[in-house]
Amino acid sequence: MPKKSMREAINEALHLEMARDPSVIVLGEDVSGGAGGTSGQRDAAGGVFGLTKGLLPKFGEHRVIDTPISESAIIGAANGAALAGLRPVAEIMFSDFIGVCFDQILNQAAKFRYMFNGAKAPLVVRMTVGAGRSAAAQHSQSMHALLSAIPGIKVVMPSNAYDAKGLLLQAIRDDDPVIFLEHKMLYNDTCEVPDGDYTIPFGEGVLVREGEHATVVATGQLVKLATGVVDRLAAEGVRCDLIDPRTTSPLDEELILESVRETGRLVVVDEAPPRCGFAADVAALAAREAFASLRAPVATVTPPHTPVPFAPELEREYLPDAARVERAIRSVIAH
Amino acid sequence: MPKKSMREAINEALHLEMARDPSVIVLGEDVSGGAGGTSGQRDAAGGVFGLTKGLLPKFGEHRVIDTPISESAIIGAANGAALAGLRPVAEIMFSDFIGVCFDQILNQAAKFRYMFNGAKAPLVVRMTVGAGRSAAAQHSQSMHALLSAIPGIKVVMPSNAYDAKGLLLQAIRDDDPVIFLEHKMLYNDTCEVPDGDYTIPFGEGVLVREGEHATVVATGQLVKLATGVVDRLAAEGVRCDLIDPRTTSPLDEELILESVRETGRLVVVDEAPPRCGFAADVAALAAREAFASLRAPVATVTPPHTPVPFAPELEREYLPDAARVERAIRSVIAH
Amino acid sequence: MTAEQDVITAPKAASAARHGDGLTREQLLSAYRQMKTIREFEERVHVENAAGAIPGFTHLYCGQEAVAVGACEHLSDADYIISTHRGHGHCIAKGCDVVGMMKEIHGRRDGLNGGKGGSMHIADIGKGMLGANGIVGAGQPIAVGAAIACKLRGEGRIAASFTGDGASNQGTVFEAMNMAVVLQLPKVFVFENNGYSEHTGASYGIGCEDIVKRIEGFGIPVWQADGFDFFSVYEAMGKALEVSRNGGGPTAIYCETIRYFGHFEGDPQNYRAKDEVQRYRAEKDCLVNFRARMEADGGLTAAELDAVDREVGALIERAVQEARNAPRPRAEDLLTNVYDNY
Amino acid sequence: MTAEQDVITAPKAASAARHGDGLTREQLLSAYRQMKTIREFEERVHVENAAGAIPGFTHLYCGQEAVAVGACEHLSDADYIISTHRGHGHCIAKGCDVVGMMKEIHGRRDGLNGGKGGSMHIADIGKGMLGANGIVGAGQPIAVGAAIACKLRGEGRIAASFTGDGASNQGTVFEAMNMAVVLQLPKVFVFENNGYSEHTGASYGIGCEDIVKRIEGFGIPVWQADGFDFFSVYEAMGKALEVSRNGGGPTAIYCETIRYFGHFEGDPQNYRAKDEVQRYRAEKDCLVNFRARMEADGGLTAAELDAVDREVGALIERAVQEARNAPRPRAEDLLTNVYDNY
Ligand SMILES: Cc1ncc(C[n+]2csc(CCOP(=O)(O)OP(=O)(O)O)c2C)c(N)n1
Ligand SMILES: Cc1ncc(C[n+]2csc(CCOP(=O)(O)OP(=O)(O)O)c2C)c(N)n1
Ligand SMILES: [Mg+2]
Ligand SMILES: [Mg+2]
Repeated sequence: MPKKSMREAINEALHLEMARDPSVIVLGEDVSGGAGGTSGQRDAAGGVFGLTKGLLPKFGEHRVIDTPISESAIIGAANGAALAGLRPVAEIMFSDFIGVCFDQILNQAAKFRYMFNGAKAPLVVRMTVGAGRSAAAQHSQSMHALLSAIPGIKVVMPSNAYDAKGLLLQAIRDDDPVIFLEHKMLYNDTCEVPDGDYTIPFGEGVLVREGEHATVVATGQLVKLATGVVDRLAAEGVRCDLIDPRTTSPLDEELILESVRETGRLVVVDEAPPRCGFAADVAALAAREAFASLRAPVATVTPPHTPVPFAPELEREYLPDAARVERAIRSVIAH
Repeated sequence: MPKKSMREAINEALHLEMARDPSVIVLGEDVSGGAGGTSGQRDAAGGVFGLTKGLLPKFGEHRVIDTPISESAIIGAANGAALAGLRPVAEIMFSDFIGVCFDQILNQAAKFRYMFNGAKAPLVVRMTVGAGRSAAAQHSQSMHALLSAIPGIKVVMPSNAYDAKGLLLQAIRDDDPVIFLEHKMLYNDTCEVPDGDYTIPFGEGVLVREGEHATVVATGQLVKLATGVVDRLAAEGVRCDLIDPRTTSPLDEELILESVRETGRLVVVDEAPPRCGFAADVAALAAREAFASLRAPVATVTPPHTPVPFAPELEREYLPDAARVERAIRSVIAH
Repeated sequence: MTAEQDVITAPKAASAARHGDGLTREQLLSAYRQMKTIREFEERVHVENAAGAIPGFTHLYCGQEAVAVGACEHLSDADYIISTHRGHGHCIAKGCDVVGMMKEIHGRRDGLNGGKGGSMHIADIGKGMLGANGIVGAGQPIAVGAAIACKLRGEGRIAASFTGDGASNQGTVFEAMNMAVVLQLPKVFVFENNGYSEHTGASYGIGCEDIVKRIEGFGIPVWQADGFDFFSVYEAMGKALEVSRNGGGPTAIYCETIRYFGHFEGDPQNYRAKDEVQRYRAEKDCLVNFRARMEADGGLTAAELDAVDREVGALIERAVQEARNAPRPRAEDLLTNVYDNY
Repeated sequence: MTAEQDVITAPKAASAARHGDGLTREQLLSAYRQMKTIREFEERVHVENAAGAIPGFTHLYCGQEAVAVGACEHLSDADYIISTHRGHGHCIAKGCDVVGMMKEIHGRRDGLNGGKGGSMHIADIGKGMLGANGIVGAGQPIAVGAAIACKLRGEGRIAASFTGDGASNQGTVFEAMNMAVVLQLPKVFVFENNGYSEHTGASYGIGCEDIVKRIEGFGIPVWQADGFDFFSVYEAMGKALEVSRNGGGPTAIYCETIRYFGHFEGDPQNYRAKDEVQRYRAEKDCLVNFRARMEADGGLTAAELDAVDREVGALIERAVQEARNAPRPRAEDLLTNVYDNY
């Protein structure tokens, strides 16, 4: 199978689905680029991270829509286009920017179906998440926890190129509003990705590694980190289940609970800040539903309750790292 | 001591602090009201819920500022005024509306101190929260969990008039940005409130009831609900600690943990939706830090993962009620 | 504007409106029926609300009927509109079922939104009615998206949004205007200045002297209309649609009008001169005007209009009776229509 | 605007700017020094960035110096400004310490923000510099608040915000303009059109034909200036300040300019004509212009200007050396300046 980067996999999914379904449109700032520029070249950017490259030349200006810097109008437009029967895929470069268009997610997209007697708003909002590039406090946040707290939207966070493609195709075909979170540290990561069409259902996590001693749940870029740690520990005989939920809303509670019921130990590794975060959510799940099986305190490995710092040394200190994950696993096993 | 409603207590705190500190200003939509109206009467509203009544006549237009419907500009202005040395108290009628000004909270207020080497932004944003008035999906949400997830802001949620006054005075004097959440179902609730000046420190919960069988943590309007249930159960010999954290960020983790370590049982009653919510946050805290003492699964009583419905029957079904709280307490005790 | 506005003035460029003549009898009857339906609906909701039959926050549209109807009589189910927190009038004008609406406002299970939306969230996507909206300024960007769909389909459909004087200061509305111009969308912005944003006069929140110039500054042509006169609004909307339906990009109409009731049901209206509403009701009422106009130019007879009144009266009475007797939602309804799977 | 803009045109109402004569030698030297400092700073950051010494995203201000300096030379530490993601120029013009800035951009512990802000978040509240800001359009409402403080104090201070062509379409900017008018605040909006918003031409995102009319539509008077000419900007800002400092409410200046580098460091600039920057550098450069002007009217001698160049060169060299050798943050710094207690 061909190896592709997550960037390529996402770009391919957009190409495939726009070709398959004429109701799919893409909109956002510089999704093509070059409009009004002096070179006369369009598709000059294809998204600031290149994810929408090549769409404009193929699908034209009516379906690949460059917008002004007006995120409320972008997500609002995606909402309206979705209510009117299209399947818009909007891009907000950085998930941090949901601050300026949050109403259109929180009070509009998430609530149409409920308030409007089953009305469908099948939109996708793609955005980057995560720290690791010294992009500082306003360009590095991980918003999946905050977004998963909102009933009515679905939240997808692929950890690799293969999942990204299948999940994005599902997201566009899904009849609910979906927030699709792309970790910037994963764009260049490659893995085998089939050329054709496939979807990955929401709410189905994947067991990345199997083991009986502890359950590790990790998301986004931290799946890679956790895999390394779990593999290292396996070499010395400490074997863990490693679960990548892939979608944080809906969450595959069954997969997590089944595993915890077997291992009796849970470590959650997540990049959202700790308070009311995704790690707390999974820890609470275990404390509510798998308490009888738990044989050790639940351990969570997250950043501290601080903004994301700029300096690389501080950012490394901020992010969960292999040492901390390993320590957490050892601590629950020592119990 | 005089009895006052929470509405009166908050109004009094605003009057007191504006009189004491000339750097305090109040701004928001209709905080006075009547500007540009045909009656010529100002202070025509004093806030749509009457919380800022009487401030304009006393402190004048430079300090009591009616604004257009422009919440980003309102919170932005509070941010800028705070950086420039004032102590603004902004009003956003419904916490649901933070959607339209979320950036000024998430990326600005919360991050100034960290990004700007210790810069102070001592603003307060007052807003109503909660369901119970059939105000439907866009006017009934409880935002404390989502806001507590943001490092850099403090989140206050008084459950009675006495606390409201002392916490608001603290909020205005506090050097950090504070979100002050007023539950609309509590405005008319009265209790004894001293006339003078007093503050309640942040991060200090209160033990509303004492008992050895279980720990109940409740917030906002649900403190009242939980008190009723706890008192009823006490009559039959089931005695609970009941904790009102008063501020959800910072959280009085010690008070909760100490109690759980003694009772071995935890029930969290909260109005935020369940995913990545405040109940999950407290449950996770116990599962991490008090696991050795826990003798039963943690129970959480929250609304379901749905928007807030309109019809009164559905809204009642949505909200935690006495029967569910009682069932949860009995379930952890039965273990 | 700093000075308080003179309450009863003709709009700056009121088209004296003797052009209604082009309408057929059926069109005239329909226009009157729609305005009358809104009026009766709202007056009745006012009464029912006072009687405690209606939960939640309710904002009434009485007085502004000519705007909703003048705009929507040009539209079909294939066109889209999006409304505001004060949505009943727009919903009725766009063809939403009045009985279903009344049931919804009463919080009933077979209400138009299943009892889960209520007054502030009435919608009927099939009718092209994309919802009343409790968030001021949220609708305009949504309408931009509907207009994108219209443009892509290329069938001459349009999307219209209603914007109050207060809402006109919300950033989202400005963004929507600019975006609609950039993308040259078939979108009509209907600005509806009813003099107040809650307890504050329109002239306070709108900082500039002339809101029409502010709109035009975005590159959007504006037609002004008398918001008390169906024909004036109808004519302005017609001109706007001629441009927007035919690839000319976004347009706007601007109407001054007044609301007869408080901002919400229960508002003491301290900001208002005591006799203000009374004067408007006496001198500018859109229904009275319409009747006078019909009498003057003979478009419809008083008997015909009286018949409509009776018909509408019966409809509203039936709506209330049905709403009262309609089943209330059941506990299990709480957990439906959240996602595709529950 | 639909047509692409003609790249090298004089601004519509460029004040031919022979009014700089009113400036003292010290003022002229200061203006030149500030522009030169920004230029050298940015050219050097460009080099350091390419060498891998600078973490994160960096947006350079080269080419636009006349705007920041023309505006800020009128201001004191008691006035406030707020900047954008492209903030270095505004920071320097407002008097931020250049060495501290260079350290900050290098992520050092004793950088102006303790190494926790970086290029996009440089601030110095004591200097009235309320921050570069990574969120497009966030600064304008914040400046409204600073202006509220200025008005309350009544000491003739003002707040100014810088807004790019791209940012000018953000809802928050429109809200801030209207709010400033409603409250009649001492606030100057500095609009800085450098031709591009990331990879998109300014004429695309600004839907209307004339952005100045759009601003004026809000009720804000606008003075246009040549963004390549310090004197032109200085004069426009002076006029705006005369109004805003004296209770006349908000004002704006509008400058067209160009950025010499890509949107961010690393931008391939496919949207740009190949020789565009080269032509601007040759024909319109603000430093070259300033020198020519001095030569023409004898305000300063070439030797004096050369001395400034050397002085600035040494300063920037020292800044880089100090930044390189400055201590990196320590692990415990992660947990400071979150709240008052940690
Ligand atoms: C974002 C937001 N801010 C504030 C409100 C509260 N609110 C509801 S209606 C209203 C006034 C709206 O005025 P206008 O747009 O003139 O409409 P009208 O009520 O006159 O129909 C306000 C401030 C809201 N619902 N949403
Ligand atoms: C809310 C928000 N949206 C988008 C971005 C990404 N972004 C950063 S700079 C920029 C372009 C800004 O253009 P302009 O205002 O003209 O400033 P310039 O870059 O030309 O200085 C964009 C879209 C952002 N930082 N914040
Ligand atoms: Mg109004
Ligand atoms: Mg620009």
